[in-house]
This record gives sequence, structure tokens and C-alpha cells, in this order.
Amino acid sequence: MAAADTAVDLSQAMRLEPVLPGDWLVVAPLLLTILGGALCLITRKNTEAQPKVAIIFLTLLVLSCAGLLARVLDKGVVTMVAGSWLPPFGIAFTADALGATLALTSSLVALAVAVYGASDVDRSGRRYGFYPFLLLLMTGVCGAFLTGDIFNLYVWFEVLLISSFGLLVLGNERAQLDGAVKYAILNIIATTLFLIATGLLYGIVGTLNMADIAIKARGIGMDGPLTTVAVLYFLAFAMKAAAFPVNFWLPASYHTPRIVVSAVFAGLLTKVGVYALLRIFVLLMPDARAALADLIALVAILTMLTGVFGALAQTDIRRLLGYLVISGIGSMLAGLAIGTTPALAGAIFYAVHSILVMTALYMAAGVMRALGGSFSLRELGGLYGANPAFAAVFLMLGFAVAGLPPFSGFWPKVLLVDAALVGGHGWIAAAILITGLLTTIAIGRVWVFAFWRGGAEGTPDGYEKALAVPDPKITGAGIWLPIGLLLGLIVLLGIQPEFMMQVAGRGAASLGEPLGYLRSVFGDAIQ
Amino acid sequence: MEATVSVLIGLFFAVAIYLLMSRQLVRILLGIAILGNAVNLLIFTSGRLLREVPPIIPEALQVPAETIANPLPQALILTAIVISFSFLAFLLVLAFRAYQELGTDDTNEMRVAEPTGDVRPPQGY
Amino acid sequence: MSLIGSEATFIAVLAPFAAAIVAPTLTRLLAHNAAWPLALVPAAIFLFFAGLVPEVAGGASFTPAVDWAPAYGVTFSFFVDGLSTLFALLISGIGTFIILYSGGYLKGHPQQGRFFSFMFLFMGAMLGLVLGNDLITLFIFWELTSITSFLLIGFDHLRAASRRAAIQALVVTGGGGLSLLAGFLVIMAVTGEANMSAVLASGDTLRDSGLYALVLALVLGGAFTKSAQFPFHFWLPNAMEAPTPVSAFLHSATMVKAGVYLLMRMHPVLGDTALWTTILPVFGGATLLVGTILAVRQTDLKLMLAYTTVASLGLLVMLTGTSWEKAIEGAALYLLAHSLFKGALFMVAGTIDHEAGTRDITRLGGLRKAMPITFAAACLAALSMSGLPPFVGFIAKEYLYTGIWGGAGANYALTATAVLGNALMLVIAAAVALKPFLGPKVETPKHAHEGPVLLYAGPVVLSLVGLASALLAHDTGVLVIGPVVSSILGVPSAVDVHLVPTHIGAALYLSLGTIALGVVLFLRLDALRAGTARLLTAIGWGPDKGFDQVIAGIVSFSAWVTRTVQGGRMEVYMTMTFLITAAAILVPMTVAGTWPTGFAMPDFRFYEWGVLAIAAAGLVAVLIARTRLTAIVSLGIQGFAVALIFMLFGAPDLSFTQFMVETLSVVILALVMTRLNLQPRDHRPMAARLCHSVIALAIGAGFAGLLIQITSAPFDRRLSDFFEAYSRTIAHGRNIVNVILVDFRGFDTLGEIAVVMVTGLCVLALIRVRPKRSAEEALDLAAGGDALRKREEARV
Amino acid sequence: MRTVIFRTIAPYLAALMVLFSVFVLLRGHNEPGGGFIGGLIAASALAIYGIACGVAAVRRAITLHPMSLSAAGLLMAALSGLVSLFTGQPFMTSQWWYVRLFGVEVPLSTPMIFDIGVYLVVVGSIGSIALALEERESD
Repeated sequence: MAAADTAVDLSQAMRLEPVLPGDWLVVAPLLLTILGGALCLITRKNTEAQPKVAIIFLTLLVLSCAGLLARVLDKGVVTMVAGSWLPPFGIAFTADALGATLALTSSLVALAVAVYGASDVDRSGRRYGFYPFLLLLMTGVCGAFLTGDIFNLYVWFEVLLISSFGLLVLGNERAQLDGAVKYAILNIIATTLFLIATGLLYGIVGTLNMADIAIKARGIGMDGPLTTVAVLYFLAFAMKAAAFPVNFWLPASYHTPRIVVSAVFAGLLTKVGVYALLRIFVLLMPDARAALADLIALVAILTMLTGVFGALAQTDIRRLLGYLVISGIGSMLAGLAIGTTPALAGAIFYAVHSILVMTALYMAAGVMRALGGSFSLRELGGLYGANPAFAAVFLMLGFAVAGLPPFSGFWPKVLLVDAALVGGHGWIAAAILITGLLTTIAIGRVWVFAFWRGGAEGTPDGYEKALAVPDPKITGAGIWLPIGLLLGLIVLLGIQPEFMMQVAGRGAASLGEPLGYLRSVFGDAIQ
Repeated sequence: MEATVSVLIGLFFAVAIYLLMSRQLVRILLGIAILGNAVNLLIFTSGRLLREVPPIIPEALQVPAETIANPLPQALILTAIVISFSFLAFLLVLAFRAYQELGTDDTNEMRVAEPTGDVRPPQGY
Repeated sequence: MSLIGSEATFIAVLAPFAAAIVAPTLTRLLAHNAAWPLALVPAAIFLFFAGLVPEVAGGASFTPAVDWAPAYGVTFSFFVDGLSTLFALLISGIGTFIILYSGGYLKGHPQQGRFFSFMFLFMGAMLGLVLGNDLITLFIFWELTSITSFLLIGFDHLRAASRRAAIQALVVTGGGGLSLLAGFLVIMAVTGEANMSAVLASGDTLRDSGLYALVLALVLGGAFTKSAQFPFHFWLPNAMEAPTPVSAFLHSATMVKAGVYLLMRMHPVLGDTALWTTILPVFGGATLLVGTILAVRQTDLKLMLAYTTVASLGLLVMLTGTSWEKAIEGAALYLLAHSLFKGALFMVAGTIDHEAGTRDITRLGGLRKAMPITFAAACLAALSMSGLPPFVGFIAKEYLYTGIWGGAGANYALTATAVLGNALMLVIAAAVALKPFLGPKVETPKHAHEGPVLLYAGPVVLSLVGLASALLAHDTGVLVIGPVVSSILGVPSAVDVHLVPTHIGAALYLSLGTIALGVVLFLRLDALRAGTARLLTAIGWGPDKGFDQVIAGIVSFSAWVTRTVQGGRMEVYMTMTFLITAAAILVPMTVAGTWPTGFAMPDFRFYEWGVLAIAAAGLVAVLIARTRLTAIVSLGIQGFAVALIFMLFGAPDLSFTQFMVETLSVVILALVMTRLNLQPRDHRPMAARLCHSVIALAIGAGFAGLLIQITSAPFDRRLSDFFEAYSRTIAHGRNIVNVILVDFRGFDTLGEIAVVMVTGLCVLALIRVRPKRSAEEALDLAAGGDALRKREEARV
Repeated sequence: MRTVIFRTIAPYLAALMVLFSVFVLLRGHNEPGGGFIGGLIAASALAIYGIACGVAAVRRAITLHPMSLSAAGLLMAALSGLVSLFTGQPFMTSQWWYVRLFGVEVPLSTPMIFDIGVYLVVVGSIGSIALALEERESD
């Protein structure tokens, strides 16, 4: 039994150099969320303690992601191989600037959502798993951003998906169940396509490690079945990212759960799909990206436009915001279609912006409902008079999502339009700008109907309806703190974009010129 | 060998997808169940087939003596089976609850989240 | 950043933003008197820029800069030269009096503090716009002016007209802004420069570039919308819904001139081409005529002034568009004159409205006794507007006529346009300045009397400055106009301005002709108004109406698109998804030519064939099952067949698990499906079935073909070889699959058990949580439940 | 279903199945078996017991809520990977200890703890699902 007596050269199989404690930051996000999630589940009947446990773990998560990003910026790509097994045999967790940035942004959003949820989620919601779902959702999200193994990516996608199911059905309202059916089935099809593509890819290249695939796929080139596999990946992730024309699940479901759930969904879920597209098509299969560039551009433009048209067509704010999520996905895909480093940096910056702003907007929609008693643009009105400070917050968020300065949405838009023009993609630039204008109109309409107008539809001109005094819960710090945190970041990114630009640039560079990534996984011997 | 199984897998996919395009939740769920099997077989075949030699090292040896079935796809499928089983269980209960609450299992009649004719945006200022 | 010298520009630009922050608090403390301390801010800024005038007049320019986003090459930088200094002086100078005026005009308004804030935000944005050197910085301030003007126009937000005007301004100027952004980015790409000062030094690079036409179109898109050129002029009169201080500041003196500023600024690198000298005069001239004609039609004081503002902007664009030196001198003078008289007249109109309660010219008259100071200011400003001596408006007119008539050859069309436009402007000026004050006293809604000093300070000072700058014509020319013209032309040029025409020439005759025509038309104003009214009624449509139609159209189109792509029917979603999936597999396979060519008959043993046959039979049985039980059993059969396949090909663990999972699936299915009914027949119509079958078979065939293709290629077993070599030697396990699961790839398993755990919780959440139902919903459900029971009974 | 014979046999059958599941779990590292399969067998045992004797009886028998069991399993699996933090090795690097129990050398290892975690998660979750569904059946 004792196998140690047979002489085996361990160095052929395992990475033996001692691991620095700092390297643990790569897996810390997962461990923290799994441990936190399990603890929350064990204590789920103590509904008072749950938010506290979750907020503590999510704060630790934010800190560890921040530490990870600092380390990546300082030392370059960081890798930890699970079980010490040499890549590509074991599972490598590899954090580059892209993954670390998105993980940090997501964890900030999750923390904001947890705080918001402490005021918003009722006892039954807590007891039946709001916080465990949220924490495990973050396991999935962080795992997806940080893993360096494509099958492992699939697993984290599933963790994220099942947790989102839990959040989506929490409450069991009729609309929720209806939305959940469509959401669940279509998303399962998407992840199944992902799994199929991964199985086939394994059949072709015989490996699952991303860095290894990147090397092998460059060797094979876009030939034979690999093209089909690439298209399958594109379809699967486009579905996850809610790109047109496979975005059916998003408008069917995002407006149905409680608002704090919509907020976290809008911030995180689709971006994981975008992240996977960036990872697969720039790092792993750049030839496939080049071959599919026109298709991606078309999808990007149509996604932007159908998204914003959808937003203009809505009466319910939550559904309107859902369509804005879709429209934003189009902008990120535009960066992928252009494919140059500045364009990818624009897409990454946009992803960070979109995570922050969409979550904040859904939270704001929750406040609108609390103040005005409805989500419908026909029934809302008078919010400007009722709470000018909140009106200002909403307007800033609205301008941010429309890409107006000086908010976070402006810079990625400039980067993307610039990259499109320089790269000779005039149509993409035009689509981004037109989408910006249409988004401005959509937000302007919300502002006019819900805020400036005196009351619900049919309120006489010049007359202001007195609104009912809102539930004291929504005026508490538990609501304003998370919104304030996100708004602060949005304004900060708008006024001081330098840090984010550098980080996004680093992320884009590590995708496009993967030497640092490969060396981090396989050691300095590569090339 | 792989080719014949591939054709069977094609049949699995075709049946699963035909069922998935149905309006009835029950048929959709049956489709999901079959789809899971189809994918598992696809991964299995993708790692190449080999008859009857399980990837277990005999007691007496340190490494397998003969060529054995590819263990990695098996491990991946084990993971995938459990995941797809979990999802199927969830979907079954979801379908059941949806049926309870919405009173139908016809997806065309499930129009609570997206009611018919709801796209009437307000005009004016 | 030092406190003196050009570096202090930063402070000057940021000061209004600081003032915006303190304004609400200050207003809470001092009420409307907060205007006095607040006005010190723009006054100080004015003095700062006034201090720079001598140096700038000497030909100096400053480009203070700090890094902003060096990763993208963006600096926060300003460009102080003749042109930007004049604009900065106008903004801060007029701004000072506007702030005072706002104090009086909105006295007692509950949101006066907020109003001050918005005004200061706008002021800062406008200063940044005219001073911005870095193109991105400039653009940001450009958009900020759109945003702040949106807030200001909609200030009176309970009225639909205000809201509409605000949206209109945001959409038109915001849309133009996006065009400008694209233009700037192309300019940066072509010239490789990020700063306006550097772009201006790039000579003919832009003009010679193949992208010149694109750049020009994009920049004009920004300038024309901001400066309300025909056919984008409609938003400006509608913006008069804003409180009068806003109209006086934004929509006459400053913001609307941003477009003109941009054209003048970029003239050295974009101007003087065939395109430029064609497009600008045509649009400018058209705007001049449309603006004046529409102005005549109006009876509302503010609207009359608003339309003449449109006209004046047209005139400025027309003059800039000629690229003739003399005409540009005229433009510079007219720019100064217009800002002064139009600001003053708007404030006068506001004062009348404020004090008399109406600004309808037909309901006003005889106010000269009640409001003597306002009357005097109105007269002075109107004289300047009419182009009469000794006002700066007169000098401007002299120069512009000289420019057009005597430029590179007489241009009759432009001259005629200018004369007619100016004559009509004289008519409006006379109407605005004389009608309300002269004639018999008319009863007004409020008892009119002179306003407080806060209200008349602005008109008085501005109109006096209009007079003074004409009387000190030489200094005006040396200190202000010369540097501005140098900036516009891009070469140093001295302008000798004098009040008294140096020679009797065409310009003087044209001036006299304009005045004569104007007087004649003024005397027939009522007939003229009726005439234009008839004309416009006959046309019956304008861009303003068009805007509503466009917005409504966009919304309706959006609704149509959304209905089409997101119809709410799951069946359609699924069919579309799989249609796309089929295309995603088949198209690349066909294009890459990777369909397998041959098919070798395998050497299967009979029991292997048997297992495959069972699987196929199970599948078909599921497909045609008519009852729940058959369906569940058939599902089980295909599942067990899969387990057998795993067993046959050396995967006992998998087989074992598949058996367990399949059994449990069937059990859960049975537990759950007893309540779900399986329709005995496939409900789909034949066409749908056919279509779905084709899609399903296509995908099936695609995957099969792909798999055959892939498995026929050699395989890299590197990973498995590694696992086989080290499974026992290092990881101490003989079952390689299990070692992979718990050690080599344990991370997958960790994720997987997380899925399993969450599933358990999800199911609990689904089953245990009971929704709070509204009475209506409960009723609906009860009815649905009844229907359901009836259906069940009928089947039995 | 609840015949007297079934109700009498079920507890024994369930106990036997749980025992068998533990056996399958423990031998998994060397022979076909492991945490998943073991967990599934044990969950089936709970389900059978529940069908025969009622859900309440099962809940009493396992004292802990099955979801807590599941969470504990996940916690255990994750923590087993953390052991290597103290040896300066990467996450999930296996650690082996050979303990002499009654004269027999018993190998203990972190992969084994991990596998037990897997087992607990599967038992807890699948068991919880089955029990929850059975409860619905009975009301």
C-alpha cells in the first residue's frame, strides 16, 4: 500500500517549490464564498445572523480580490495549481488583470447587494437561502473569472447557474415561476452547448488547461472541426451573455424576482458570458476570433440596437433595465469584434462599468417602487418632488448608462468608438454612438415620466400629486449605503479613469499577448 | 466503433431536441433528461472508446500494464452526470410548482411574466 | 497648479462647480440675497480673464495642462488665446449679472438654491468648453452643457411643455455631441494630436486627408445642433420654457454660441475649402431667414427674441463660412454685440413678464412710466440690435457688409440674405423695445412697476457696455476683436475698428438700406405677422412637429421590434435557439468541408448491437409515449441502455452512477409527474412537427458527423497517461477515475458538490415558500384550478 | 405502498443500504465506488425509509436537517483542501497519514476526507429533495 517506497520522480508530476502565502489569494475568493455559503446554510434558521455572516464573508471576499488584483498588477499573472499537479494535468487557477478586475468588481457588487438585501429580503427569503445563494453565486462568478481550466470553467458556470435559479425562484410568485421556467431551460441549453463544445475540444486537442489549449490551438490553426467547435462556443457564451438573437431568457425573467436579485443578476450573470467570450476567443483561439470577426460585429450591432429598442418599448422599469443590460452586452461584443488591444481594453472597462451601473440602477428601481408605489412608467410620477436627492442619484446613474460624461460609461465608449474608427469599423462606431443616443432617450423618458411629471399618467399639467410617505425601511442606511457605494465608484471611474484604463489595458494585453499568462502556468521555459 | 456510437448519439440529440421544442413542460423535461445522456455519451466517445478494460490498476501493479479505457472523460462525465441530475431534479420540481401556481403545463399559456400584448410603451412627455 | 498666471485657469474653471455645491446652503441662509455673494464668483473669473487680455492681445497664448488619463493620452488642459478669452469674458461677465438677475427673478421660489446650482454647473461647463484644449476634455464639457441645459430647461418640471423642451434639447444637442465625439476621434486619428492647439498647428493635414469630408460632416453635426442651425433650430425656441435667466444666459449669450465657437476655433484647419464655403453659408443663410421670418410671426416677447437668436446664429455661421477676412472681422464684432444686446433684451423681457405678468406683446403697452430704467436699457440694447450708431451692433453690421460685399468678389445672394435678415431683426428689436413701453397703457395681469436692482442691473450694464465698446472702438479692436480674428484665421491679424465709417462705400449704403427696409417693415408689422402666419399654416409641418413624430416613431418601432423578437412564447424561443444551433454546426462544417466521407461497418458483437438497439428503442418510445407511465418507463430504458454502454466500454464507475441516477430520476419523475399531465398526442400541428423534426435531425446529424470526424483523427492521450502513471505511485489510489475526482481534478468535484448542495436548497425554496397572493390572483388561480379539474375529469 | 411487511423491512433495508453506501464510499479510491455513488445509495435509503415510515420518522432518525448535513459536507470538502496551507503547498495538495489502529495500518488522507464531504453533500441534498417531495405527497 505504501507507495512512497517506489522511486517516483515527484518533480515530473508535481510543482514542488513552496507556495507563497500571497498565491493563495487566487483561490481565496472561492474558499471564502464556499465556506461562507456553507456556514450561512447551516445557520439558515437564524435569520438575524445570516446577513451579518454573509456581509463579513463578502467583505473578506472584496479584500482578497483587491489583494489579488494588487498582486497581479505588481507581479504579473498569478497561478496556483490545485493539488500541486503540474499543468496541464491538474487544474490551474490563473488570475490575470482581466480576471482579477472582474472578480473585484463583482465582489463589490455582491457586498452592496448583501447590504441592500439585509433591509429588503424578508425572513422567509433568508431562511430559504438568499445569502447562501448569493455567496455560492459568487463562488461561481469568481471561479469562472479565475480558473485556468476550461472544464473547470464549465463547473463554475453551473454553480453560478444553479445559485441563480435559487435566487430567481425565491418567493415563488407566479411571474417568478413563469420566468424561471424560461430562464432555467434556455440557460441549461446554453451550458449544455458549452459542455458539448468542451467535450469535442477535448477530443481534438486532448487537453483542458486553457494555456495548453492556447498553445495547441495556435498550432492547429482554424482548420477542420475546430472551427465548428469555436462557433459552438460562441453560441453558448452568446446565449449566456444574452446577445441577440439568443437573449430570449433575459427579458423573460429579469423582472420577475425581488429587485435585489434582479440587481445582482443584471450586474453579474451576463458579464460572465462576456468574460468567457473574451477568454476563449482572444486567449485560446485568436484565429477563430479573426475568422468570426464579421459575425461577432453583426451580433454586437444587433444586440446593441435590439437591446435599446427593447428598452424604449417598455413600460415596466425593471424590464427596461433588462434591455439596457442586453444593449451593454453589444458594446462589449463590439470590443471583441474589433479585437485590437485598445478595443479589448474598452470592452473590459465597459464590463466593469456595466456591472456597477446595472446593479445600482436596479437598486434605484427598488427605491422608485418604494417611493412611487409602482414599477410602471404609467403609474409613476412626482419622484423629483418627493426625493430630490434620490432623483439626482438616478439621473447620474442614467447618464452613466447612456455613456455621458463625467460618469463611468463615458470612457469605455470613447475607447470603443476610437478603436472602431482606427480599425476601420465605421459601422460599429456608428452603432455605439446611435445606441448611446437612444439610451439617452430611454433614460430621458424614465426621468420625464417617473421624476419630473407631477403624478401618474393623466395627472393634470402643473399639478403635483402628493406621494404616500414611504416605508421607513427604504429611507434607512441599509438602502442608501450600497447605492452610494456603487454611485461613488461610478463617479470615481468617470472622473479618475486612469487606474481603470491601466488595469483594462493590462487585462487586454494579457489576452492578446499571452506570453505572461503561459509562463505563469508553464514556467519560464515557454518560448 | 466510434462512428456507430456517434450515429446513436446523433439520434439521442435529435430526439432530445425534438422534445425540447414542444410546448408541454413534461416533454421538455424528458428532452432535458435525454439531452444530458446525449452529452455524456458525446464526451465519452470524444475521449475514444475501448472495450471492457476499466481504468483500475490491479492490486499487484503500480501502473496499468495494458491499455485501459481513457479515465479522464469518465471523471468528467461523472461530474456532468451529477450536475445534470441536480438540474433535472430542480427542473422537475420547478415544473411541478409552475403547474400548481399557473394552472397549466403548456408554455404558450404561461404568460404571467410576459403577458400577451403588453408592449404598449407610454407616449408623450 | 499655482494661483496666478495661466495655471489659475484651472481654478477659474473649477470655481463655478464649487459655487454650485455651496449655492443651496447659501440660499437657505440668505434667501434670494445669496445672489450677491454668489455673483462674486463669476465676477472674479471675469477679472481674472480680463487680466489676461493685455497679454493675449499681444499675441500670447497659454496651454496649462495636467495629466488626467495618461494611459489613453488624455490631459486636463486648457487653451487660452484671443477667441477663448473673449468667450470666457462673455460667459463670466454676463454670468455675473445673470446670477444677480436670477436672485431677483426667482425670489421666493422654493427651489432657488437648486437653480443657482444648475446655473453654476452650466457656467463651469461652458467655461471648460471654450477653454478646453484636449479634445476629450473639450467634449466632456460640451456634453456637460447639454446635460445642465436639460436640467435648466426642465426646471419648471410639472409642465409638459417644459419636459418636452428639455428632452428635445437633450436629444438634439446630445445627438450632435455624439457626432462631434466621432469627429474629434477621427481628427485625433488623422493628425495624431490630442490637443486643440496642436491640431490647429497641423496646417493642411486635415484638409488634405481623405477623411476631410467625414470630419467636416461630423464636426458640423455637433456645431449645427448646438447652435440651432436650420433644420435643427426648433429646439431653441422651445427651450424658452425655461425660466428667463436661463434663456438670457444659455440660449442667447453663451451655450448656443458653442457651435459657432467650435466653427471659429477649427476654421484654421477645417475652413476655407470648397465644402466649407458652400455648406456653412447655405445653412447659415437659411437659418438667418427662417429665424427672422419665424420671429415676426410671434407675439411672445421671449419667443421673438429666441427666433432672432436663431437668426443671429445663422448670420454668424454664414459669416464664418465665407472664410473672408473682413467677414470674419464682422462675425467677431457681431458675436460681441449680439451677446451683449441679446442678454440684455432677454432680461428685459423677463422683467416685463415678472412685473407685468405677461409677455404677450399684444397685451402690453405704455409701461415706460412704470418701468423707466428697464425701458432705457431696452432702448439701448435694441438700438445695438438694430445696427444703429453709436452702438457696437452698428459697427458689426458695417464690417460684415464690407466683408460680404467686398470679400472675394461681391456675393449678391449672401448680401441680400443679410440685408433682409438684418432688416427683420430691426423690426423685432423695435417691437420688443418699443411696443411694451410706448403707446397707451394696457391693463396687465399684474400691476406693473420697476423691478428691484437685481433685475435691472444686468440689462443696464450690458447695454451700456454695448455702447461703451462702440465708443471705445479702437481699444475694442486692439484688445478683443484683433486677437479673436487672429485665432479664427490662424494668423496674427490686427483689426482697426472705428465707429465712424472711414469711407462712404457699399457697406454704408447697405446699412442705410437695411434700416430703411426695417422701418418700412416695422410699420407694417401686423400685416407682416398675419402674412407669415398664413404662410406657416399653409406649410403646416415643421421640424418641431417632426421631432415628436420621430420620437413617437422610434418608440412605436421599438415596440414592434420587441414584440417580434420577444413575443413571450417559449416554443418560439426554443425553435429559434435550435435553428441557430443547427446553423452554428452545419454552416462551419459545410464551409470547412469537414463532413465525414466514409463509414466503416464496425465489428460489434451481437450484445453490443443489442444495447445500442435498446437505447434507440427507448428513445423512440419516449418520443411516441402517450401516457406518463410509458414515458417514464421509456426514459428509464434509454437511461439504463446508456449505463450498459458505459459498462461495455470500460467505465464501471460511470455505469454504476448512471444506474443510480437514472433510478432516482425515475423515482423523482414519478413523484412529481403524477400531477403533471402528459397530453396523449403531440399537440403540434403537422407543419411545426415537420419543421421541428428537420431542425432536430439536422442538429443530430451535425453532432454525429462532427464526432465521427473528430474521433477519426489521432488522439493525444497525454493527460490520461499522466494520470495512469501517477494515480497509484503518488496519489495512492488504484481507481484512476476516483483519484481524478478527488485529487487530480478535485476542484471540479468541489464545484460539483456545491451545485448539488444548492440544488437541495433550491428545491426546498421552491416547495416550502408559499407566495403571498393578492385576492385577485387567488381568484384567478381558483378559476384556473377549476378548469384544470374539469379537464382531468373529462379525460377520465 | 405502506404495507405492513414493507414498513417492517424498510428500517433494516435502509440501515443495510447506509452501511453498504459507507463501504462503497471507503473502497472508492481503489475499486469502483466513491462519494457520489455512496451518497446516492444512502439517499435512496432515506427515500425508502421515508416512503415506508413517513418523513417525520426519517427526520427524527437523522436528527440533523439534511441540508445542514449537506452544508457540513461542503465545508468538510473545502477545508480538506485547506490543510496544505500549513505545509506550504498549493490548495488541495493531498496529505497522507498512516495511523495504527488495533495493529492495522489505516491510511488517512485529505482526499478521503474530501470524498466523505462529497458523500455527505449528496446524501444531504438528494435526501432533502426526496423527503421534501414525499412530504408533499402526503399532505
